[in-house]
Amino acid sequence: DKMTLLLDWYVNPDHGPVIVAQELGYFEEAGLEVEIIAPADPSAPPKMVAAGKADLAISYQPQIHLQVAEGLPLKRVGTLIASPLNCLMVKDDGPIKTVADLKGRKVGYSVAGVEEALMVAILKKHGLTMDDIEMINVNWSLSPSVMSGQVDAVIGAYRNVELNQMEIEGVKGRCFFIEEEGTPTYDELIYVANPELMDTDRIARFLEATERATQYIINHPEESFRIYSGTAKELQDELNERAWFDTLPRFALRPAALDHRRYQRFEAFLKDAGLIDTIKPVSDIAIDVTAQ
Amino acid sequence: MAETPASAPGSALAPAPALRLSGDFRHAGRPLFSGLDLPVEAGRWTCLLGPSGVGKSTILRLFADLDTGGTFDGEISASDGARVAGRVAFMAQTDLLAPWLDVMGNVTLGSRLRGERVDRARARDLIARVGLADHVEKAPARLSGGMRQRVALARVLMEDRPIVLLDEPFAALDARTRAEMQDLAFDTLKDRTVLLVTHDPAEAVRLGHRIFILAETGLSEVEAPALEPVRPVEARETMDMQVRLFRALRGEPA
Amino acid sequence: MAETPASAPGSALAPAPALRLSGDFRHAGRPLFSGLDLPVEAGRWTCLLGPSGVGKSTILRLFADLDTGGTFDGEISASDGARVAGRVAFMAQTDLLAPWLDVMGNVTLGSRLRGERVDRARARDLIARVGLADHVEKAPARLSGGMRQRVALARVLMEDRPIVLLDEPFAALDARTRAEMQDLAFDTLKDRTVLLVTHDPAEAVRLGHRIFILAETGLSEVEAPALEPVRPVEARETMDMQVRLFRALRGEPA
Amino acid sequence: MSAGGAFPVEVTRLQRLRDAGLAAVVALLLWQAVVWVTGVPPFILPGPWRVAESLLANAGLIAENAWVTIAEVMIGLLLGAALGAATALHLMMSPLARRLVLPIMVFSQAVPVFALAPILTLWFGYGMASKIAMALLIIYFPVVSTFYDGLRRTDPGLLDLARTMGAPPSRTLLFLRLPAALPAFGSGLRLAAVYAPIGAVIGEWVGASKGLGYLMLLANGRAKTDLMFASLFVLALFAVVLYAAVSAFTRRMTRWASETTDGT
Amino acid sequence: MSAGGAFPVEVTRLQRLRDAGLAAVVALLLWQAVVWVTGVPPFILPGPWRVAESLLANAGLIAENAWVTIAEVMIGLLLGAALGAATALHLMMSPLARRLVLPIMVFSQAVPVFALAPILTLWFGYGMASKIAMALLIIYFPVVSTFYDGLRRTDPGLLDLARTMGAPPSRTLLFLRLPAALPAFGSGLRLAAVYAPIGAVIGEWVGASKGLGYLMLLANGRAKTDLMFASLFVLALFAVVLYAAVSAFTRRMTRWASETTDGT
Ligand SMILES: Nc1ncnc2c1ncn2[C@@H]1O[C@H](COP(=O)(O)OP(=O)(O)OP(=O)(O)O)[C@@H](O)[C@H]1O
Ligand SMILES: Nc1ncnc2c1ncn2[C@@H]1O[C@H](COP(=O)(O)OP(=O)(O)OP(=O)(O)O)[C@@H](O)[C@H]1O
Ligand SMILES: [Mg+2]
Ligand SMILES: [Mg+2]
Repeated sequence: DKMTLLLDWYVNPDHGPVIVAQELGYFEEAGLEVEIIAPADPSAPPKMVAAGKADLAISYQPQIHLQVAEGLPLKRVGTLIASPLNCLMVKDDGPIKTVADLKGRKVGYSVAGVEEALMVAILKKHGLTMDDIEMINVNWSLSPSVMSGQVDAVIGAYRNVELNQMEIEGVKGRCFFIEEEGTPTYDELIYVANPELMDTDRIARFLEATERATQYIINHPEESFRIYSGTAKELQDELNERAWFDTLPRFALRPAALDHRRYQRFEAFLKDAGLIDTIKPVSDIAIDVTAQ
Repeated sequence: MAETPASAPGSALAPAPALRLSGDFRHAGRPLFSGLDLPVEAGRWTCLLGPSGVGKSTILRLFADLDTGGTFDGEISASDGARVAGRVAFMAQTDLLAPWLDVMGNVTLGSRLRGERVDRARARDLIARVGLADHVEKAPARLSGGMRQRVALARVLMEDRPIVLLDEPFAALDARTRAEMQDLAFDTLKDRTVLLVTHDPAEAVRLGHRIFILAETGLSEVEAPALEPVRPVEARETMDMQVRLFRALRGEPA
Repeated sequence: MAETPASAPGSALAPAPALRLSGDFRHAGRPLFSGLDLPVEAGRWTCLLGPSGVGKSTILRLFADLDTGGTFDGEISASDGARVAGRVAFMAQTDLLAPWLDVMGNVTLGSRLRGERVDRARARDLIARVGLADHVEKAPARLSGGMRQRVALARVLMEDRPIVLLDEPFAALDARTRAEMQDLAFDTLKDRTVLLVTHDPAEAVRLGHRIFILAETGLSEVEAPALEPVRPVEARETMDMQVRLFRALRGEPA
Repeated sequence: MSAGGAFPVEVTRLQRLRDAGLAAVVALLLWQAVVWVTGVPPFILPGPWRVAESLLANAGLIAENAWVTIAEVMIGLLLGAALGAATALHLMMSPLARRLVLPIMVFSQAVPVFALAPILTLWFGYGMASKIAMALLIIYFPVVSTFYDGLRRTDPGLLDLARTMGAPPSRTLLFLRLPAALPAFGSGLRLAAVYAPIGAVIGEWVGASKGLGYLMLLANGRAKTDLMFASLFVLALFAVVLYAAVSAFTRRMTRWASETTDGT
Repeated sequence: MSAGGAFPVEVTRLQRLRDAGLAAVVALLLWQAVVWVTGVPPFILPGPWRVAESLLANAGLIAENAWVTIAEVMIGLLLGAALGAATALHLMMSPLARRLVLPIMVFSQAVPVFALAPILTLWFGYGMASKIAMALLIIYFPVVSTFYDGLRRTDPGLLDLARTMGAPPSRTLLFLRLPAALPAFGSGLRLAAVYAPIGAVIGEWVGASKGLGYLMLLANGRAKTDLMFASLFVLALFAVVLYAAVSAFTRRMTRWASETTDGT
């Protein structure tokens, strides 16, 4: 059976299980022929899936809440990375030692979705409000804007990628892990599908294949990196290698499993932040395809 | 070079009508002429002289139904009742050659603009007769002023129209070439209704069946000699006429 | 209107030199003229006539050091040894008015191009003398052909240069206006070295201290009458001269 | 070209307004038709009706952000036009500039402004300056290119005249080439009017906390496609108005250059 | 304008090549100077030397991706020029089109292509078609706008002539307005040559797995600023070559329209 998967972005270590499943033939063994497409704009893939242009897309848990609230025919059907990767990143040798030091400083962010809400929660824990800082959308240049000192911190950087990137560039960075600083925890990367068009059986087989791949990766980290980086010459570099090993512990071991509490909690969090108007039942947002 | 006649068979052409323009003309409220009544005889040459800026070109443009930048209040009619515009060939005071076309291209522009078959043989013959046989493929920028004017002349002669409006068509030519071109035009435009604006009294005397002078004070006719045009310059009557015309142009009584 | 004289005080001007052009000229290898030797007398009017396309405008452009599209092999010299180009005023065969400037703007273009003070009073006087006092603020597009030529004439007369090159400056004017403009130019350009290209033998006879005919076969001079220009048209000598000139232009022996 | 005067102009203006209104209606119908015919889902392209609702609901928010963008665009347009014109004039003046600057300019133009975003923000910060710089950058080349083309196409006869008149190149440029090239400059300005808003929005995408571009990103991030298209609509509307204004201005500037159309 | 002939042309061509080389050297020096003077860190703007190293090290990778982009650009440029020219001609022909299409076109142009990206990919998919569409879209308006401006500026005298000759508007358009507007069309085409590569790259940013735009984003995401600038360099180089080719072509097309420069 043919399936189309839209990544959230260009191939990077976050996509390890998908790439490895493809390379090791796990999809084939599950009777699937998966076409993988990489876009540059992370907001496009869910829309394309909602529009029926692809079967699955990789997206983010915070986004699915907003998208469902706006009426997009989408549901989370699986999990790729089961913890936040997002972090509040500062220069290691900079003046920001704790979040409280941000008072009166600039914070950059990239996707203008939920970052502000996350910041509100983080600041609140440290006795600050949004009025104490200046938020700037720096879109395409998260780490450069910190490295060059144009902003004092950025939210939306990935702890597994941007930290390594900064170190390779010679400017060491440091992360405040947001789930430790006051935000609810959530799944960073999820698979979404259009509930009206999806074939749960195929998706279940797809998730099973990625589950096998994840196990392989955990068991054979070095070998799996060779498989992953062997797919394209541009993946064979220091950043990919370092990010790969930082990403390993983050992969969801049970991609199909659904934690209702996480989705309830985050839905409530967004409602409190004023980003959504009504609280929807989890079943409107996420499903366990194996349960059907 | 094919030796086809420069003038197409006259039978193919509808008989040329007489024309008349009567009325007032004003530029932004300021009258240029008023109560004008200019007759143009069928199948003959009518010459129009007059001081610079008096409105001669404006009259030609009115006949051709072109924009004049002013308002005309009056009537333009043909003796056969049909519209005048649409069957005129017009040669303006400037040569108006298309800079991207060579001599041949400019001379045959009319046929191409109408989507007709291009009669290259006839064009080549006309180009030869205006003395530009060696320049058929030259662009206008590489021609002298008089040569450009002759291209424009060949172009208007290519047009097979019953009514022909010529605005100082020989002004840029030396005396000898001018006489040759006058002969050529008179020959080619046989039986056409021709209205010729000119500054050269000798030209009017040589070519005009009828000769009018437009002045600020109005239109007046100077009687042409009994001789048929093209008139020899040396003839007594022509000489006499020229003196009379000069006087009239100076505003002295004829 | 201020009543300043149209010609600036002659004392301010360096004495006009005599000029000479001698040599060969070719277009892409094809000779236009060769072995030419044209003298232009100091402070007087030299007229150049000849058939269309023979190279008259080319000669003017050579004197003015303008691009001719061909190669000149010879010498252009002034009697005082200084360069000719740089002290000529040039009126081309087409009027070359800037469409975005009105009459006043076009006439005073030279001063502005040189960054000199604009003598508006003198310009206004010249404009009045070419008969365009009522049109000072009109754009060229709203002028008749002859009016445009008179603007170009006023413009060249505004230039205070010892050498003046005129390429058929009166061709678009009626007989009467033409005579007036000839008088004006002759008056204004007193003591200047003037080279006038013309197609009108009467004009040459009226204005030329010396008269040359350029033909495909070479340059020849037609002796001018003893009378000083501007010569009356009716004088015996003028009439005689005109006949001789006509003959010469037709290629008959003078 | 008719006789002119006060009355006909009035009619023309009215007519133009009517045409603009008609065009707007046709555009909306077309938009609605595309939505219906292609069945594109509203979260990818909402219909005009939904966008209008969102426009009304968020009028205050949009207006507030629109002002910022409009200010950026106007300043960028003025600076870009001035700088572009100056460059074109300089290219005409100096053979060296012509031989060196022109290829470098093409080279630099061919770099997508996005790629330069981090550099621009590094130099200009995240304030208004970087957006103005972006708007300026995006219109600079069209202005230079069209104006320079116009400057080179002056009637050679007029240039000959200037030569005989003893004009230095700088004054020939100022008094002949420049006015003769104004219609071409007008072409460039009209292009600039259309592109300057895009430049400002891209500038905002690179980093901003205000403006229509920022609002678009925000709406996109919050999956509010209606709001995004409402912002887009306001942006495009502003561009149309700017284009009309620049057109009127350039037409006034070059009234002597006849413009004609057929089949009226 | 000199006498012309085979020899002088040869010299000019040689001279042009030399100038281009000189310009390249100056550009590189300028670049290095900016890096030194502003002290911009290499992760924001690497110097030419580092970029050259990366260019050599990744020559195969870059070449492979460059071909894809070049193909997209060429097709987009051809289609865009053809479509733009056809539109401009149509605008001249039909008063209705003039009154309705022109404002709509301005309106649609003022929408940043990015915003339309999801729509384009929905309709054209993630293949080459959407990139070509993007390149086409970005050059369409400059071509239409400049060409249309040129078409409207035909010598009114020639139009009068055509009228008396009994030419229908369509033939006047074809035989007078069109050739007279070729220099303006050339201006538009040269702009298009500079912008088509940007269009293709933007198309690739929206979604692609090949091409210089893809490579750039990839390099950017991987903190390989050197590789990103190497890709950018190749893209800009291609644009310069394309511009030179289009310039030569348009100059040949409009040889009759005199171009002059001062101070040579
Ligand atoms: N740019 C050019 N390239 C090639 N040939 C040219 C160029 N300009 C003029 N010619 C040729 O040079 C010759 C002389 O031209 P010129 O303008 O000097 O003639 P002229 O004597 O002034 O004629 P007229 O009385 O018609 O104005 C003509 O045969 C013309 O074809
Ligand atoms: N578009 C226009 N707008 C306003 N006035 C104009 C326009 N065109 C011509 N005129 C005026 O109309 C008058 C007559 O012009 P016209 O061209 O008919 O003169 P003409 O008799 O042909 O003169 P010439 O012998 O000098 O060619 C002139 O005074 C001129 O200023
Ligand atoms: Mg006239
Ligand atoms: Mg001449």
